[in-house]
Amino acid sequence: MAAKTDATSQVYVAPAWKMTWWRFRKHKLAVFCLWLIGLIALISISPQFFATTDPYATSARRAYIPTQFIRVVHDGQLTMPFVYGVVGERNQRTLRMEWVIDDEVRYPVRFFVRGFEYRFLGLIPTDRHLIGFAGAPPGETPALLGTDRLGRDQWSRLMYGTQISMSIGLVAVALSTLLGIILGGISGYFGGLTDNIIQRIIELLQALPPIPVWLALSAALPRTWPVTLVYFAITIILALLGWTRLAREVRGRFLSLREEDFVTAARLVGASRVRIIFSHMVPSFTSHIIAAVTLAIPLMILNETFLSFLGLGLRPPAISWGVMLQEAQNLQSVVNAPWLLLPGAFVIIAVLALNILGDGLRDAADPYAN
Amino acid sequence: MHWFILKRLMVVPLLLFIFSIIAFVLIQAPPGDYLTSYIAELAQGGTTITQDQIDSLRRQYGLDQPVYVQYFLWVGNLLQGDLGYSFEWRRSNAELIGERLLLTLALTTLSLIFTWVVAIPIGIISATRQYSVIDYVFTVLNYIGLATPNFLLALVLMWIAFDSFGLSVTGLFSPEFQQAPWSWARFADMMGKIWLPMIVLGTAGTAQIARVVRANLLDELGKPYTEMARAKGLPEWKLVLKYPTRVAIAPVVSTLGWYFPQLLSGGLVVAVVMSLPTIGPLLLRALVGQDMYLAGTIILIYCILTVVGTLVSDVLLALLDPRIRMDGA
Amino acid sequence: MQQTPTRTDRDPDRARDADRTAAPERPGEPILSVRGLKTHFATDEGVVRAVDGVDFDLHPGEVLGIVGESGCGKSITMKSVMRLVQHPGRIVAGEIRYRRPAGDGKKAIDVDLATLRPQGRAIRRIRGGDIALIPQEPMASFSPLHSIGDQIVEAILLHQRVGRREAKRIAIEKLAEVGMPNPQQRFDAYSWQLSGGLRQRAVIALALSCNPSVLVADEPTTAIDVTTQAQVLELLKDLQRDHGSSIVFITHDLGVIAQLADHVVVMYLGRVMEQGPVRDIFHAPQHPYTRALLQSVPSLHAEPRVALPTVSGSIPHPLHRPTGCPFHPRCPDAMPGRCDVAMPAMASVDGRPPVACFLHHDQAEEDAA
Amino acid sequence: MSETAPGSAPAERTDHRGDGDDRVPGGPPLLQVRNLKKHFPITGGFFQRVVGQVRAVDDVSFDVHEGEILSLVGESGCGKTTTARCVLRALDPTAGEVLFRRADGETVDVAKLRESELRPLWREMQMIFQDPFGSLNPRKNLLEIIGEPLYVQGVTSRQARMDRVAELLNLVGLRPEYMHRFPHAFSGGQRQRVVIARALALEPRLVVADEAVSALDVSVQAQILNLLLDLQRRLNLSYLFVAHDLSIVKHISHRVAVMYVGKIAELAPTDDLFRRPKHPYTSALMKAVPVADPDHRAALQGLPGEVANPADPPSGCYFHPRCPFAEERCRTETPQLRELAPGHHVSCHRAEELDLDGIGDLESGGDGAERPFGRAPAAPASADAAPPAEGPS
Repeated sequence: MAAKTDATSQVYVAPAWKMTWWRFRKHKLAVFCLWLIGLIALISISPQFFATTDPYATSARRAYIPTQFIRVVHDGQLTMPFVYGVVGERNQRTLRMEWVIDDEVRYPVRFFVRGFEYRFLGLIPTDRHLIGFAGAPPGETPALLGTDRLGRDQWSRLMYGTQISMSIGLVAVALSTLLGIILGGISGYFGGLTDNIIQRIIELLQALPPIPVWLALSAALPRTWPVTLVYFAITIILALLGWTRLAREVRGRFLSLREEDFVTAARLVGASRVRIIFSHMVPSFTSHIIAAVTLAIPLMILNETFLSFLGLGLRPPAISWGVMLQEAQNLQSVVNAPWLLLPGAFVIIAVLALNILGDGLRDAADPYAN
Repeated sequence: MHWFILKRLMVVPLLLFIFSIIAFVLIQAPPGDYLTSYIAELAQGGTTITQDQIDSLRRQYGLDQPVYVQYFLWVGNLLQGDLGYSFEWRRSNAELIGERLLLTLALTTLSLIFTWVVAIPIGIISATRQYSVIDYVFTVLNYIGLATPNFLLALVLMWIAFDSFGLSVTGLFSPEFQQAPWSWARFADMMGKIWLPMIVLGTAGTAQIARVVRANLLDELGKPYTEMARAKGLPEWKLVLKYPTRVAIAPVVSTLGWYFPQLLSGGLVVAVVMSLPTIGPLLLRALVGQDMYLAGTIILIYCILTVVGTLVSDVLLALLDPRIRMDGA
Repeated sequence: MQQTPTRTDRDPDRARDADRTAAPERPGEPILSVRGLKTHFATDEGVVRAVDGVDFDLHPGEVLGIVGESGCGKSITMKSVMRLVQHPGRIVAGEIRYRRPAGDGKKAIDVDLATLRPQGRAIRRIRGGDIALIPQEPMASFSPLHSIGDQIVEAILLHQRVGRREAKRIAIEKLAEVGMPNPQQRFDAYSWQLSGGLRQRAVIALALSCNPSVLVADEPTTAIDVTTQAQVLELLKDLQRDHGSSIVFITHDLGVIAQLADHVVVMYLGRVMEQGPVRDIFHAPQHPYTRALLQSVPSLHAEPRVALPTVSGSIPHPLHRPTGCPFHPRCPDAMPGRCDVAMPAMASVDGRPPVACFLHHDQAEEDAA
Repeated sequence: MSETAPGSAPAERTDHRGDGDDRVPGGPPLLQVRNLKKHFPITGGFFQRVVGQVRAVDDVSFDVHEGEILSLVGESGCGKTTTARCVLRALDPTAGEVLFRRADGETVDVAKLRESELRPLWREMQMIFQDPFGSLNPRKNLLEIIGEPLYVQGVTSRQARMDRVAELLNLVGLRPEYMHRFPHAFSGGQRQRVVIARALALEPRLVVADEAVSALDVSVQAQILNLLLDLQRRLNLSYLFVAHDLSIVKHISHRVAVMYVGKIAELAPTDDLFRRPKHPYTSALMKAVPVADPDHRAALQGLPGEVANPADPPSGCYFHPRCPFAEERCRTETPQLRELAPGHHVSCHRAEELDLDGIGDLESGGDGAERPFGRAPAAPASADAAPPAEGPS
């Protein structure tokens, strides 16, 4: 009985974020996805640490090596994790390299090993990597996810691609959010003519077919631009058409909140406009905005993937998920090297996790609903 | 009803005007103009061209005029049915776009129908059996459908078809019908191939729309009129289909406004992967090759199709919902 | 069950009300009798015992008023009777016996509604045909996409062997009967084209369309203005007089109960506190809760600006039900060690209407869990 | 100034008038509303042009005196809530004057002030809302909610705010240690107490209560009514009390204004109005209230027709289509609100000639034995003894 009253009185004094968190916590899958996104974010922060080898290093000799799985069973015996070696044989008829597993050679998996040098978080010079393979000759690091046409290690490329794809999604959404909140907020709070104009602009932008317009905009980027400039240009292009939905959301919240009695009450005790907006209205919809933003990120990731896949987004040597998938652009390459589709699986997982997380946040966003 | 549609129709010319400007700006945006790249291309091919010839070409296309004159020249030609000429293909744009447009529309419409036919029952089943196993299965499938880029789905399906059945499922026609004139045999051949791109294209939308139907229906199932229908003694399936479903589907029809352009856009990527003879790959090629009038025309066509899609959805919505129909009457 | 002498000395009002006669004989066999009805909702936070052991009878031609404040389970009780309780709600115990003699071309029925499948054919025959609902929100009770005529005809076609043309005739007749002006034109109208009062009339026409023997009116006038409410109440009175149908009238408004009901059931937190003829409930209430309810409503006839007698506290959260008698934490006469431990049974003393209170008798319920 | 604990004030101000005092407080009016209008535009057509006006409040005038409870009563859509909100400038009126006599004796026109000029004025006039759920920000605890008026009006010390909030919670019957709890911890009735505490934080002189008890359960409603009356006496507050329930209005007010479609139909001292209504609508309203006594069943009478549409009101007297006494003049001529007897204002052409039923006529025996349990019979008429209140001129 005492424990029960304790718990209830805890609920009585729980601020909004705590209530939201308690509600979110009930959605087990969303919590799992939160962890997953956390891991992906970790990779994005320091892909070098997760990479096993230099993702840019090409080696014509090592083209199209299939995935080399980490195994724990050898000769029917449970052992420490290891990877089999591979040997390439040129097929005499097709003249293609065919890689077969050499179960004589075993490379045990080691953690926190030394490898190529890099700066952790761009600051601290180090050569530690999460995983490595004991005994693998230099330049012959086992390819966990296989290699591509140029013999580049897909696993390491994927880690690097994660950084760019996630950050493009994040930056584009951040830009859209900024635009959306400012314009939606102006629209919703002031109403009238301003609102009318902004609403018409939004309707117009929403009536545009997105992909053709994105394609045209990206095609207009000069070919001579360096990778970083293209990166930012693509981000801005994505954000340019992406803010409308958020703006509508913010505007809708503002409009409905403006009519709430507690906002009127705040005005009637003499609270200033700034105080009403930032102390009463904004906190009431931040969780909704966070949810909306979480749901917008996967869309941006997918869009970047589209553009890069079609060759109009990021271009090599930049590495993104879309750029990697470009390698798998036609049936022929997929049939010959199905592992080239693996970055796609990564896209699906990331988008899936973000969507579920966003839905969980949205459901928890208003802890006072019932 | 007439009032309502008239109101919508009034906006269309204004929208098209703005879209034509946007399309024109887009084709003017790249540095240089198509003539420069054309000349460069000709030079590469070994053909030399004199300054006089260049000037006469410039005059012909009004490139020596101010930008707004060029715009009106372009729009004027478009209004007269002259879609311009493609340098890259050495054919008139109208000729290039013609059949591809038809195929684009066919594919988009079929995908739309596929989406609705699949998504609406899924939404209804999920909502009426909320928290059941089947609801969870559909929910999981929906999430995956939403997360899968359709070009990836296309690649995977093509790979499976090839790997397991030895089928090469690219294109819309078998080789013998590729250039053939329309005939029943050619139509049958197309229908035998169009289903795969249709499924690929419709999948993401199916997931989205099934979610919308489910959420709307769940809202409506809690409404007093549903309970009232139940209190009348109507069988459950009958009342669900007659009342809440009709209310829940009305917003789905209005999603046509954004779903149709999404399908058109998505079709572009799928078409590239599956080598479909639609306007999508043509646009991509035109953009890459800076064949700008062709690109501009296609973008404008996309815009027009989008507007038409929105208009159709408005009319359907008015037919479904008497409140909209009688608005302003 | 323990049987101890009644405690008349504890009741100060006993003497004054001694001359009040016992409950008048209620006509005939009950058409509906509910015994030990329990409807629980299994939510994530716990089990909400919305209806927790309710007994009452409805006799032919009688208006039974169920009165109580929000969350007392009055609506859920009648939804349970009509088997309209949706997931996660479930009838966990009790009997709902519905008996109807043959008549109106219908066969006699004697069935325990609680045992029927909630979506089955048997209950669907009774629902709408024999027991009809007049819902709380007339605005939302018609589908906005279908005309009201269409929705009334649908009910008629379900329960009567008539053609569409005849059904339309009946529907228009019913609309006229409830005082709908221009019933011919209103037949094709949509609910949102009608005013609140007309919508309520249309809902009543729908409920009456199959000549039900029991009408369940679930707070039918809460959403409408007082002048319109008076019209609707008059209409219900007239209909009841003309057709002799039985009405269960659910409301929180004591005035409406006093005006309309023959017999009253007072509910609090899913339990019946007291029930009896309307004059006994209003003039000689036995349960402290009934008394508190009656006293706390300001009257047009009472002295202005005096402090109203009140009950302390507020209705507990459905998940934090008090033990024992649910009213004991707010009851001015609560007996520590008794009321907070056991739930008093519904018992009748000295021929007076039954009441669930230890002030009047000592009978406790066996499963006070 | 607010730093000095104003909680000591109530004791000094306590007015020991007897319960059920029927006198209407006199003295100079605290609030004078003159020809108040609030029209909401209806937009439509191609370009969302204004195609009509909903005349929510259409030329309303009344006074509220110091220490008085004036009720605005009427059915939904009669403009009572809009009127109340215009008085506080929660809404901007379309036309008219809202004259408020400030504590320093100066009279200002609230309708014309700018937002910055209104802020200091809101210390003296406050609002209690209908919905105790919507009017409290769920993201703030009671200290923040009740402390907000103190903070924005200059009480910057957190300790001072905490002391004052504790005092206010005591005043409205809540435990001071609740101040760290959030609204979700409270029931509807408790929330309404919090709303009242917030309204009283700045020691206002006028409180606008907009359907303050309508959303509450019957047993809680009585608690809040008692609290409102008690506070009114202790703090000498004036209430503009908006309600639709005639019994509550009868119970709480000194004077009552009955509104119909944006206009005042009748305004009179409570007892006068209920015993001798002069407007057919007032009488009809009373007859429609179901009496909580099964022995008075014949009394209930509906009013034919529907409330007029304020966007398209009928000609002449807005009530004429439903009025059993309507004659030709009522269809063409709009009646003006006029003073029929001292303090009794009515806008009906036939007010003099009609003999309408009040609640006195509804009682049959009146012997008190037939009254519902535990209820005292109505107080004897004393309206004639009441000093005439000043009405709108």
